Amino acid sequence: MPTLTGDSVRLLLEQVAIDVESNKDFLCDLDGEVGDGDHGVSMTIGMRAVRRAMDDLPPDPSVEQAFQAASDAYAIEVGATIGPLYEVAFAAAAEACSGKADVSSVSDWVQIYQAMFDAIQQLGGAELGDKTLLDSFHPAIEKLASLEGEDLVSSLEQAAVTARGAAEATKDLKPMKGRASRLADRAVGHQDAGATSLAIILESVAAFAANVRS
Amino acid sequence: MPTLTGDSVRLLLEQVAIDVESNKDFLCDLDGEVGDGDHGVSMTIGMRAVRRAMDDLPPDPSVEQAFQAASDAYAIEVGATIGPLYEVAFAAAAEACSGKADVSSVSDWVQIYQAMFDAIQQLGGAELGDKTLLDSFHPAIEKLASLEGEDLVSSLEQAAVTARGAAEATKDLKPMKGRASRLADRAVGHQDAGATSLAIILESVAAFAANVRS
Amino acid sequence: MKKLINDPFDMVEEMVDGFLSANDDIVKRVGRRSIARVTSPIDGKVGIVVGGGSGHLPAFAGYVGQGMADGAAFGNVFASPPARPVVEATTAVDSGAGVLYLYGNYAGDCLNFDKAQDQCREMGMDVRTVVLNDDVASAPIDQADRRRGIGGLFWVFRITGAKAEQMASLDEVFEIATRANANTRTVGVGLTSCTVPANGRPTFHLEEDEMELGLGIHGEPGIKRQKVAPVDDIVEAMMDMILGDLDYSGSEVALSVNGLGGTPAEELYVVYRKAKEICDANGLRVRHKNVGEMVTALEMAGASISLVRLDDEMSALLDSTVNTCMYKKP
Amino acid sequence: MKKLINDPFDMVEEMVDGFLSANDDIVKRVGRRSIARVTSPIDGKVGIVVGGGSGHLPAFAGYVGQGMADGAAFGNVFASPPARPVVEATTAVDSGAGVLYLYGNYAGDCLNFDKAQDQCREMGMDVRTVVLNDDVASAPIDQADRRRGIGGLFWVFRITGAKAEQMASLDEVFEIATRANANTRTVGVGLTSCTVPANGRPTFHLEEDEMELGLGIHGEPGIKRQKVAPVDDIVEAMMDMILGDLDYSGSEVALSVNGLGGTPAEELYVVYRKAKEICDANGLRVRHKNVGEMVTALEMAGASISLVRLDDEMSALLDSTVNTCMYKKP
Ligand SMILES: Nc1ncnc2c1ncn2[C@@H]1O[C@H](COP(=O)(O)OP(=O)(O)O)[C@@H](O)[C@H]1O
Ligand SMILES: Nc1ncnc2c1ncn2[C@@H]1O[C@H](COP(=O)(O)OP(=O)(O)O)[C@@H](O)[C@H]1O
Ligand SMILES: [Mg+2]
Ligand SMILES: [Mg+2]
Ligand SMILES: [Mg+2]
Ligand SMILES: [Mg+2]
Repeated sequence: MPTLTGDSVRLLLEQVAIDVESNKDFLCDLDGEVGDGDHGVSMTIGMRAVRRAMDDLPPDPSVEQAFQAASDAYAIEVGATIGPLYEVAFAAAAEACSGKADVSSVSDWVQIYQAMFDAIQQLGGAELGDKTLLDSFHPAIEKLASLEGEDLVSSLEQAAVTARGAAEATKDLKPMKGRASRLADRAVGHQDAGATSLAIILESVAAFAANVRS
Repeated sequence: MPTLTGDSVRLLLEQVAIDVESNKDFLCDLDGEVGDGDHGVSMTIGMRAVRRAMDDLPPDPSVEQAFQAASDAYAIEVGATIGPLYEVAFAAAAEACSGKADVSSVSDWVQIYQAMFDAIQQLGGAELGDKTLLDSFHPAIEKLASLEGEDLVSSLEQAAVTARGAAEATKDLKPMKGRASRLADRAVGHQDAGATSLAIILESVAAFAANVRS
Repeated sequence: MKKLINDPFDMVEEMVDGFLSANDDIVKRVGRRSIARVTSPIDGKVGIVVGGGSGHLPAFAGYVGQGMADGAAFGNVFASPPARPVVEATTAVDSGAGVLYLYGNYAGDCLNFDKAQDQCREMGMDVRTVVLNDDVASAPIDQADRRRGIGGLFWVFRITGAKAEQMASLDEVFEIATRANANTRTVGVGLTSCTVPANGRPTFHLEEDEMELGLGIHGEPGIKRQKVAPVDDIVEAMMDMILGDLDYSGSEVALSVNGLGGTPAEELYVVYRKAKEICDANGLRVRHKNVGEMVTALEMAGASISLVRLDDEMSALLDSTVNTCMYKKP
Repeated sequence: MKKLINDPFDMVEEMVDGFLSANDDIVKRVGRRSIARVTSPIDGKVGIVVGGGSGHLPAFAGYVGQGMADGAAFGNVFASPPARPVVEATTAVDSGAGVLYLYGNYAGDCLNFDKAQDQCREMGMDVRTVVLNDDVASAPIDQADRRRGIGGLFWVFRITGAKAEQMASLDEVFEIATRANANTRTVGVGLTSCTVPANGRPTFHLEEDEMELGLGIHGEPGIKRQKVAPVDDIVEAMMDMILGDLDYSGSEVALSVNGLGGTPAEELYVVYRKAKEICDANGLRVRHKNVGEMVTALEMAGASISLVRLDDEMSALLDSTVNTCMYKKP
């Protein structure tokens, strides 16, 4: 069972940053089909700022500090829709970890993800089915919650697989929020960019955890 | 032997206009390689104006009137380098035909072409070898002059063939005048647009004369 | 992608540097991504703060100066600025008379400007907002609050800025912005995509004979893809949408033809010619006009037409002097 | 080719119609292809007539108005106007104080303007000409009379127009135009071709990774085709050519970055940033500046940099008010 201390979360977020940036062009292409083609760029700008923020953390940061620094990075550098959404999401993650020395159980991660989800939903006001990142996040959290008490690595992996499938399934949804909503029926058939980057992040978390164990 | 009255010259110029416009894109492409890509457009604008001018001629115009109307059309509509050059060329042709009821002998046409050539050279100041329309015109006139007294149709045809060959041979010349001159060596290998449209005009004259005979 | 840039991730930074350097007679820097008039805050004057993603110049920063805006916040390309630069600009322009935010209706801009507004109010500033939504094509009239803001922003900035320049109160400035926005309609058409520099590939693809009607200013697909047509037909379709959306009959109007970035001014004048003809035919008196680039989408080819139904006050305000970084009139 | 036009052979006509309609507060029609200020002829004022091919807006007609030109003649796209519209414009602006022609050095323009000058002189008007040749890349310095006129035209029009506005004599106006031209240098770079509407196909082809250094404003190939590079390197190469051609040391200068039509303003500011930095590093004091589209080549992507070595008189003239159709400054 990998124990993720604050310093591990720092490394984890650097890993996430690399995985997101590696998919910049793919995410832009998805956004370009129905949006304005910048989602990969916005996420890359945010994640580059996260990496700089991780560099600037004090030695042995707390889990809370690491997540809060990521929130601040998004707040300052990103803008767009996605900036405030991840800002509040990371801030909620920080709060959920307040006082915790490490995040090592499935229930720790359910708490983190759920806090992030709630913050995003509260700020953005989207409903499930609106073709947003909530649509890949929600089933992943449900999956993870169903695995409480089980092995962290395999649970995070199953949640990530669920997220990826759900992201792909956004193809069938008709968008109601954000830029793509203006396209209504024309957006059907296109996979949502934000749901996809969310799945990439969840996959990255799972892969990182897997590496810590070995 | 075809007798070209003023009214025939009116038709002849309409024929020339059609042949030039048919080659608009080809002439633009030639000009685009080393110039500004507009030669086919300028000649088409000029020749369309010539056709309108021919429509507006009084019944049974003189040869002089027909050529002068073409000169005026170029003067008013074309501009660019080529506008004033064809303006003075057609005006010189008109003057050369002053008082003539028809232009039917080889020597009539030598006179017309030579007057056009001289006017262009005087206004434009180019030398032979400068990669201009003079370089296809000059050998064609020499050829025609060498055929004085012979059959008009076959003589005009031979002059046109000479012009076409000479236009193609401008590929080897280094331009000294006009826009292309700025490119110096880069222009070598490209066929001059103005020399080519001149050859097209000479071919059109020959073809028209051939049709009148039959 | 060929652009006159260095690292695409440095482009906005370097653009802001160049913008400030080229316009230092009119604007000053107040943060990394925020500017204000050199004279800000102006005693007793309501401050107008505009902003949005980069890639739309002259919108938004280009309109800072006498007769339009007082401050602006720069976002990344096609991405709303975060709250911070908006707060910086607000702080820099607030003289105590209050500040009005004007920006186009996009989810990102609403989120970030609202957050800035909250923060500034907490600091004791009197801040209000009018969200602009002139784009007829982006939603039906009964869902006008979902419409986005495009080329007509220019007129609302201009009318509101002129009012604020007269030292009107925040209530008055808010009211005229609301009125100007309610009377402004725009329809756009796109012929080519644009390329977000840090993405590097065109946002979408149009065939050699296709255009997109109702296109926005971010390269988002429009409402209808169709074959290119003679511009007179295109303008007729655009004007039909505009005139069908608001009752302009018998009004004085302001008419603008906005280039999206890649379309030469020559073509914009051809568009203007037809749009003006249609106004004339409908008995609309064109009192104010503008042809050029007002709200662009990087290098996208295309144009938008905006029509404002004027009243006497708006019309008179448009006669005033304007001297911003990128729009000037003696 | 996708353009917002009707029949390409009608484009110039329709563009002129739209231009006149959109700018009827400043200019009036004096012939099918010629315009003058509504106030022309202005008593005692030397008239400035500019002109050239269409496709370069704001050049040339866009610069008619207070503080720049009095009249302009429109040619077909990329083709000098014939003599007639030049004569019409000359006649319309001549108040008896004489007229000065200003245009770029191209064979066609020289032929047609010279002919117009001859005709006007025969009619008794006092007409003189200064042919502009700021393009460093188009010929070596010892053959400067073969150099063409490009983006620097803007500054010469502006300085000369300001002088004429002060009711200077034809001799004085001629002298300052000559001086401004002699002190102006420009280098351009092109990233894409443009398409002459009535031709319908791009004038030339550049690969996805190629640019053309020293490109003119008609899509004529430049002096050197090379791989695209970071813009800072490109600007350095351009500034090297400019600074190597004229001794600017210690001078006050006017610096402009001109977009060729298809390049967004954001990129022009990135170019300006570096050009200004190089001026600073060389001890040149940038007193006047302009970033935007000044002399374009239809929708070509690219830019040019112009640098004017100013003296006190030129610098002061550039402070005056200007109110033309497409360039205004209070
Ligand atoms: N209200 C919302 N709630 C949750 N997610 C949203 C909301 N609006 C948009 N999104 C997500 O944001 C993504 C787009 O992000 P991005 O392209 O970075 O921002 P923008 O739309 O401002 O260009 C969408 O694919 C969607 O998943
Ligand atoms: N001085 C000159 N004398 C004769 N012909 C010339 C001269 N200058 C240019 N030309 C001819 O004109 C042609 C170009 O014409 P065109 O493209 O219509 O005008 P522009 O060069 O103004 O764009 C050249 O190909 C050349 O044959
Ligand atoms: Mg997006
Ligand atoms: Mg040519
Ligand atoms: Mg965006
Ligand atoms: Mg030409």
